Amino acid sequence: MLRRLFPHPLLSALLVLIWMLLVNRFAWGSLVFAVIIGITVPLLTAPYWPDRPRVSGLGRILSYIGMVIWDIVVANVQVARIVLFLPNKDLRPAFIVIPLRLKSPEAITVLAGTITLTPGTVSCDCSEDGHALLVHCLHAPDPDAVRDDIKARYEQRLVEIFE
Amino acid sequence: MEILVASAIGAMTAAGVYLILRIRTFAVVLGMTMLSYAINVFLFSTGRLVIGAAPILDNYAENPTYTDPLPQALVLTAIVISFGMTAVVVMMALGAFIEGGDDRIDMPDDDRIMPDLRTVEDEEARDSVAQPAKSQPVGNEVGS
Amino acid sequence: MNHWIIAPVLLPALMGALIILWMRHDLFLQRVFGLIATGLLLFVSIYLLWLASDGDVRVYRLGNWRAPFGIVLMLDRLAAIMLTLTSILALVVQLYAFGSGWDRKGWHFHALWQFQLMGIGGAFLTGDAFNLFVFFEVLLIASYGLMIHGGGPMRLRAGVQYIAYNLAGSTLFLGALGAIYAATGTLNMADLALRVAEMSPDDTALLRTGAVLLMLVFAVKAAIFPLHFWLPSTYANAPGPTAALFAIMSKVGVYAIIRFFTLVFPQDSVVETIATDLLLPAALFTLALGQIAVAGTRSLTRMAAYAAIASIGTLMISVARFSPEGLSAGLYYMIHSTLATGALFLVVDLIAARRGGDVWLRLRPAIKNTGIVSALFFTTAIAIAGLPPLSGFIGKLLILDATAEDPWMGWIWGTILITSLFAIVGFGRAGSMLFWKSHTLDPEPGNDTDEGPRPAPGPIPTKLDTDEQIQDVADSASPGLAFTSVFMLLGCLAMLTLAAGPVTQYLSDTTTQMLTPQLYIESVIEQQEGARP
Amino acid sequence: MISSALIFASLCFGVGQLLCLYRVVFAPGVADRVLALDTMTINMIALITLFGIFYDTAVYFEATLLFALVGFVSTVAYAKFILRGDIIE
Amino acid sequence: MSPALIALLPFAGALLPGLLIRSGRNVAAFACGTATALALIGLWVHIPAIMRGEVVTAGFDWLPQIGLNAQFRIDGLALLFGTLILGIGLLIILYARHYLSRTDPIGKFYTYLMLFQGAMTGIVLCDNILFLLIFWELTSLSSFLLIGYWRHLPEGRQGARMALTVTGAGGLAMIAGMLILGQIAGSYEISEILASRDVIQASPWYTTALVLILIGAFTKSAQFPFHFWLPHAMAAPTPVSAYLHSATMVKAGLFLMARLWPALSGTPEWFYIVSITGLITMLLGAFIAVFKDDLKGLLAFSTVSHLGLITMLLGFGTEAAAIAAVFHIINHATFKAALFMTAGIIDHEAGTRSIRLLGGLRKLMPITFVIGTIAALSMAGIPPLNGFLSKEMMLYEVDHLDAMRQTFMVLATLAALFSVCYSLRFIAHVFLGPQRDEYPHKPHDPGLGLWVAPGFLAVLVVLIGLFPNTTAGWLVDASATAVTGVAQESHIYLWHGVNAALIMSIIAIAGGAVLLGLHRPLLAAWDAAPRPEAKAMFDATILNFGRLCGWLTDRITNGSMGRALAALTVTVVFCGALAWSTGSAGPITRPMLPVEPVPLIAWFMLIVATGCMVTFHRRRLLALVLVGIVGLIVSVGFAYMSAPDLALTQISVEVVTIILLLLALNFLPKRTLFETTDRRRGTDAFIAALTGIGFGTLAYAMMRRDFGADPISGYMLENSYKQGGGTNVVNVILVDFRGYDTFGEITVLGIAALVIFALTETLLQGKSSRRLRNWVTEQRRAGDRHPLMLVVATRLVLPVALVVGIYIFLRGHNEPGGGFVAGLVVAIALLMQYMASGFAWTQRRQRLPYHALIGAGVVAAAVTGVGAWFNGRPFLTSDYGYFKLPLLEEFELATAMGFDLGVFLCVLGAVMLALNSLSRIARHAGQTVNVDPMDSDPKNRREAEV
Amino acid sequence: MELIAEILISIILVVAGIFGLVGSYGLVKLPDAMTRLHAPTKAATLGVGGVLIASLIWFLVLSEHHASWHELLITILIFLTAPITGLMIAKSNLHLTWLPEDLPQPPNGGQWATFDEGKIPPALQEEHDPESLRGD
Repeated sequence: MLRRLFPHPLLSALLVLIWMLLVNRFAWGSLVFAVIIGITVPLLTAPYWPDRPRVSGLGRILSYIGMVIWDIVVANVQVARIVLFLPNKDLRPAFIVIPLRLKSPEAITVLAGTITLTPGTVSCDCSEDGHALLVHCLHAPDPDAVRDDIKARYEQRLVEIFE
Repeated sequence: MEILVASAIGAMTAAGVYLILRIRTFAVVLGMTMLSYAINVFLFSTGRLVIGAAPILDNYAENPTYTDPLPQALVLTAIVISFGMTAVVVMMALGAFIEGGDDRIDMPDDDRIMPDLRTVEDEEARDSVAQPAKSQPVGNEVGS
Repeated sequence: MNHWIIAPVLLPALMGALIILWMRHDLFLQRVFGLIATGLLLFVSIYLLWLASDGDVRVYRLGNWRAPFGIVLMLDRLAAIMLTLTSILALVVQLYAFGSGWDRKGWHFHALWQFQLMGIGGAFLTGDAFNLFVFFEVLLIASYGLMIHGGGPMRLRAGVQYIAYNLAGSTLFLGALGAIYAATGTLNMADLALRVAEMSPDDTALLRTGAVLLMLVFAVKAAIFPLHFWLPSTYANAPGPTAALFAIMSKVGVYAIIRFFTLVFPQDSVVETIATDLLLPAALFTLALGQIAVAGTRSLTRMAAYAAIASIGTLMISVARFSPEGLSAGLYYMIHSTLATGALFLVVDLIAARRGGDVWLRLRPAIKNTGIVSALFFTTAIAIAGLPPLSGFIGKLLILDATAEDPWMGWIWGTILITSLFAIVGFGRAGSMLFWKSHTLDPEPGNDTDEGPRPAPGPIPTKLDTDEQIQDVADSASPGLAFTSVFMLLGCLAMLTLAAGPVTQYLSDTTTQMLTPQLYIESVIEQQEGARP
Repeated sequence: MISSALIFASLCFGVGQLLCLYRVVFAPGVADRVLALDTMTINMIALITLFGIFYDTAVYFEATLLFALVGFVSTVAYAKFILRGDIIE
Repeated sequence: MSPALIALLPFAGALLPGLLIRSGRNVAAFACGTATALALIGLWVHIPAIMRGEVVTAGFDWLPQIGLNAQFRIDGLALLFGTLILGIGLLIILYARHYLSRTDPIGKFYTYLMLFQGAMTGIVLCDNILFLLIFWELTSLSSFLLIGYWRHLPEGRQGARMALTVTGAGGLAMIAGMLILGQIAGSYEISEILASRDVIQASPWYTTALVLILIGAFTKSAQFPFHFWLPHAMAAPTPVSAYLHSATMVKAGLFLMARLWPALSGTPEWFYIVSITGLITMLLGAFIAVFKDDLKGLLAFSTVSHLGLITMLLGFGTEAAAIAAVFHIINHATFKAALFMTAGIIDHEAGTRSIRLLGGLRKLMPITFVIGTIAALSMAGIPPLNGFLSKEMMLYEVDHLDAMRQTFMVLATLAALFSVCYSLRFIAHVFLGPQRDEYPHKPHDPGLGLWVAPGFLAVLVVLIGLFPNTTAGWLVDASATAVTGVAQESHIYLWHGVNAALIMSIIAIAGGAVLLGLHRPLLAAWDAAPRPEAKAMFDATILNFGRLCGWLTDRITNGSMGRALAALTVTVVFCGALAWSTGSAGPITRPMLPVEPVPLIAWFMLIVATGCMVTFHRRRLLALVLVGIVGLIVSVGFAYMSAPDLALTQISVEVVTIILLLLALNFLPKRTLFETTDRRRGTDAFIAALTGIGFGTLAYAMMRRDFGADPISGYMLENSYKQGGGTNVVNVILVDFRGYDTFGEITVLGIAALVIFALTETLLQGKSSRRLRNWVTEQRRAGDRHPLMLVVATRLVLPVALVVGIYIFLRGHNEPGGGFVAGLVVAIALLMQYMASGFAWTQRRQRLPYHALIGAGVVAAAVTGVGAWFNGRPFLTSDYGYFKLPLLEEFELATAMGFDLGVFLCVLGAVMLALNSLSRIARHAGQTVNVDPMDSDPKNRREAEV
Repeated sequence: MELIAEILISIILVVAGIFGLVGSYGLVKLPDAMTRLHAPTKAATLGVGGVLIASLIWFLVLSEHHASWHELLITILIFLTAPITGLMIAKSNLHLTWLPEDLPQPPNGGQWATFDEGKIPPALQEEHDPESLRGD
């Protein structure tokens, strides 16, 4: 019953948050309405999200988000330096392949998204069976290091969160 | 600022007019889109240009000024209508292309000039000759 | 406030919406309810005609807002006449659509039909310039759908042209409205009239430009030379009933010209006689062009289309001076030409359907029902060419009489009379080819049904839910109903002829009303009891 | 101080827009153009937000929200068109 | 009987054959005959009154505004013509019953004939020239039908069209003439026109009116140079020829000249135009008749000649000449109708009308011979028959002319000579001479039904000849009185004594006989001589006219859209410039806003993007991207210039448009070829530049000036919150002040979707469906259709966007947004889902009935509006209030929200239905349908299908 | 407090502006399509993010209006969508200009999804059923 009412509890929470942000001012009435929306909208869209990813550990999620934000800021500076000061001829772009331990599409997407958001790397494609990611690096003198870094820094954490 | 808006209107109009004078439907559709941009901006500018005075009544500000809201409402209506029209013309252009085999916009001569046939039999004969040509894939334009 | 005034808009709108909401799969229900709606529309229009006959201008304030601020509807004699004309034509042509089976050849015919009526009704009733634009668009977009009903390469191509041209026209409409709003700061027609009259003579350029652009927009809808290019292919390729209904559509343009240049921009305003100066020569060209083409074209449907152009030309010649006699003659001719053009398109469709869709004036075996069809063709041709005894002749007499004092009288009379001969030649040739010469060939079996090959006979499905069935039902036309509807139109023409006296009297009263803008200003702006402050 | 920063930032984004335009007009492939268009949309969001701060008004919030949403959808549509031709299949 | 009824009877009779033809041919004929006879009796009832010099009038006002009244009058002239029309009509009905074969549809014939009869009766009885015009044109139309009655004969068709064209043209000229005449006289009533002779003849418009009216009369009466149609009209069945082309229709022109004689005649213009035309016609007709081998051709040209004679007499303008004219009308009708019927009998029985094949019928067809001979002798003017009498009178009048006497005498005698010659030839070469062996049929006298009518006429010929004053004198007097307007009493005698007229007559008879003797060599000379063939010339003229018209039309309207739009653009620019330049632009009243750098950049981008768009429009995808840029800048521009609502709408519409165009572009060619010439591009660029400059200037001029009067929007700003209950004024305008506009607007959108759907349905059937199925994409396609990450992201974006949509919808009344934008946002979100997981998969999971959404939207908006009725308010009157529910905060409920809901539903339904339809086309052309939301699921777990 | 906010906002704005510019500059400067992809999807993202944060602080602290968290929402949205646009454009690039041979292969065999041309598994195929998808 509860499962049917809340097909995606996290999504519901997110929507409540979004509604409160949209309304832009706290009132109990708004919260009630937000909860109504948080229940109905996921119900309406549930057919499009048939399976329910298993997610555990709110703390881990938050720490992951914080880490990614920090990485973004740091890497932005790096990329800015590359763009501004590195001559094109010294640029060493490379494709790297990241074999995946992750199975759930949601997890893979989060990983790919993280890779893209952190500067210097863009996830370009997924293998047809979904067991590997193709990532392009803007400047990667040592591609293997980048791969290991991603696997250790992000995939590991995601595995913990999602499985 | 006015000169910028006016010249932009002029430029979009000119581009639109040039494009609607082309002979392929796609260019004409693009031209129509440009023209409707131009006209929307024009209609909008009939309220004269005011910056930073959106017509949302503001309870906080003292002595607020607002721009003329009416042209905005008119433009909104116009945008919606021209969207509907564009949708139909795009669809119809596509339909004409699929049915007719090319996306010219001019009417073919057959529309005005009587085919040189006397009887029904001739016409049927013509149809059967033309049959193979008609079953060609649509992607290949006729006559281009 | 009399709520019936808005019925001509609401009734078809609701019925159109209900048809797509509940009856979109059931053709029978669509027909029944479509017919009921159009019939009711006719009743309402006649009631409004009666209501308007006392000479008052009735105003309907939408949203109960004060006049220049909200949108108003204005019911005067002119609007009532146009509404009645529309509903008569629509009802009859709708019957034809049933009878000829056209409404089964594609989807949503009836819904579009109702929306089309909604657009036309709205355009006739509105007292607001921008609202006129909106309803122009409603009627145009519905007409696009009706125009391409049934499909086919040529029709679609013509449809693309039609839309493209009218899109350009709509763009222009917005431009004109923008210029007018920028000059006057209002959109309500009566208020516009008031403000135009008070306009400073030092700052007229913008307003004049707006007025002329507006006239051009309406000239596009009315297909006046050199803005007529869209019409021939469109009307010639449109399905018969659609083309017949379009007879009123081009009149919407004429109506709008009359409305604006009598109420808002009369000849003594700052806009002066610029409309006349441009319109009259254009109208003469239009007439000449139409009739020359009637004599020259070899396609039956194009002939009808050009006849429609010619009738617009005649009409505009009469209207262009905005004189009382000219306007009232023009209105008479407008009623006549609407019905006659409608009938002509229906007859042409009857003939084309019986010739296997062949519209060319070339030798074909004799058609089915040749006697009755030829009689209908002959009568319609008489009507459209303006020969006695039908109303076209009276209309022309009225126009000639009205322009007798005109400085351009020689040109006007010469063009009207000489080009009438062109029409006689053209229609004579067509009739002779279609009905006389055709008898030199043996009738051919299997050529007597509707367009396209005849499918196997079977029960007539009224449900339209799979792709295949639309094809099947296209066969089961009932020609009796089709003939009846053409007869009804011709009957209307006959009645118009017989009742020429009273009709002309009503029309000249109408003209008097139209040429008294104070009446409108007073009704719309000054008498505002009950409206929001 | 803030207003100088605002002007600086808007100039930055404005110049950025010009660079994007350059990329749209002179690009080797259509994917580059789509990328530039997407960047333009993002920059526009920044510009509108800056404008909102400048005039101290919140009325542009919905517009920026929609720009973000719509920019995404249109970019995906272009990309799908390039990839498959048919964007809804 | 009322004159109106008399005119109406034949029309009523026209209905009968159609109703009665199933009962048999005799019944139909009898019915028509009865109607005619009744009308004739009704006419004759008035004889005593007319003889007393009264004029019987009746009628009613039809169109008093311009003086078109259904007035009838019976005077002597009307009586004469009415008698001719109805009397001979009666005979013709009888004759035709026996003449037409079983295969001819006789009902149709009688209908036409009665129509014609009614029209003719109308002409002669009516008392209003406008009313007369109606009947006048009706005779042209009904004669068109009669001449073309045998539709299998090409001559019939061509003759009918020729007759219609010529008489129709004349009729049109006459309309103008009559209107001018009426304008001069101040009335269209004949009686008043006849009374205002002096005014008319003094008017500067007199000559114009005269010429125009005469053109009408001459064409109808086959006067030179319009005479050529009459012989070709002889392709009609003989009863028609006998009726129309001898007795009635061709006399309509004469009637008209006689009718208007008091008002128009007596001037030099009248004399020269009418009498000389008559003279030429008389001479020419007679001359050609001599050489005609076709019996009916001979008679036709003789008719032309006699009509010329009468015209000439009327042209003389003297009262005596008028009497002679009237008398000859009677005589000609009797003998010519008899002759036509005779010719018809010969044709019917012998199977040919060619004189060369005939001869020697005297023995075989004695009755016919007698009738024919009497009539022909009368035509030749041999005493004591009636033809002689009127011809003598004519020659006498010629002798007494004031001007051009000699010319007229010589030529009239010559014409009489030819007339004698062809009349004698009719007798000699048909009936006399040796009997032949090879007639096409076996000639013998016909039954009573055929010969009784001509026989009756032949008796009349003799009787009038012998006792002119008793038999016809009274009628001549009465009608001459009517024509001249002065009481006339004529005395017609066979013997006037020896005078110039008699001598001329003798010369003519003798000369005619001699000429007949010389006929064979003359005929050879005629055949050898080159001569203009009127029919060929006419046909060539008409053909070339048609071609010219066709060519001209084709030149002007050649189906080119470019031309059409160029014409539109140029007209707009020209007229706009004209209007602007003839007005005066006031001084600039608004200061220019400062140009900030960022807007300048945006402007620059817009200009560049627009320019590139024109340059690169052939690369269609690129052009789309550029359109996207223009749209982006336009919407940001709106935002910058205080229009957040516009920015919202513009950008969301923009993306839907782009998606739409992309869907279409999938099928269209991806590039446009160079197809136009440099010159065309140059011209187009010039037009475009002109338009752009013009429009831009207009915009600039407009923006630098203030409103001429306070704009009405001030009221809206003031009352938006107070009375509309919303702080977003634009939204309040949309849903309240101008909610009716919005109602129309959402209908437009809904209709657009319906049209698109209907078109799709059509395209998915028949030929185009097959084409689609065979469609091969030009494009190289990537492998994955539904990338995993896109699908997952969409799962999150969709609910978020829905929430945003709800927010925008609810806040619209007070903040930017509203039902429209909300609808678009939700539609875009759904579209995203379609793009991510594909059409089929998505469609299966959410079967939103888009049609119903549209319908429901329109209904919801309308019902919200109608709700105000129950409050006693007009449509769309809004109401609002603040409500407090437990737990929820206070919220506002405005009826405008119901309206906005309608907008929302309609927009959502419309956009989805439109895009859906478009993508169905693609699906139709495609191969597969996906079952899974994404191409490959890394968990390799495939859910069971619904 | 207000001064601190003002300084903070100014700094953030300047930084964001620089990043925004660098992102767009990268779009022009970088040599090929794949590398160009990096610049805007990141720098512009942070640029806009910065502006949004600045705006957030402005409305929270300095504005005459009440506090507004709207910008946070937009930031979320942009961060949610940016990777997907990047991915889709990258795929387009691969599709248009790269051959599978030039790329490293996936470890478990098979092919990258973009190049998996025409290999739609038979199990996914299905017959047309036109009437079920009409959309009415």
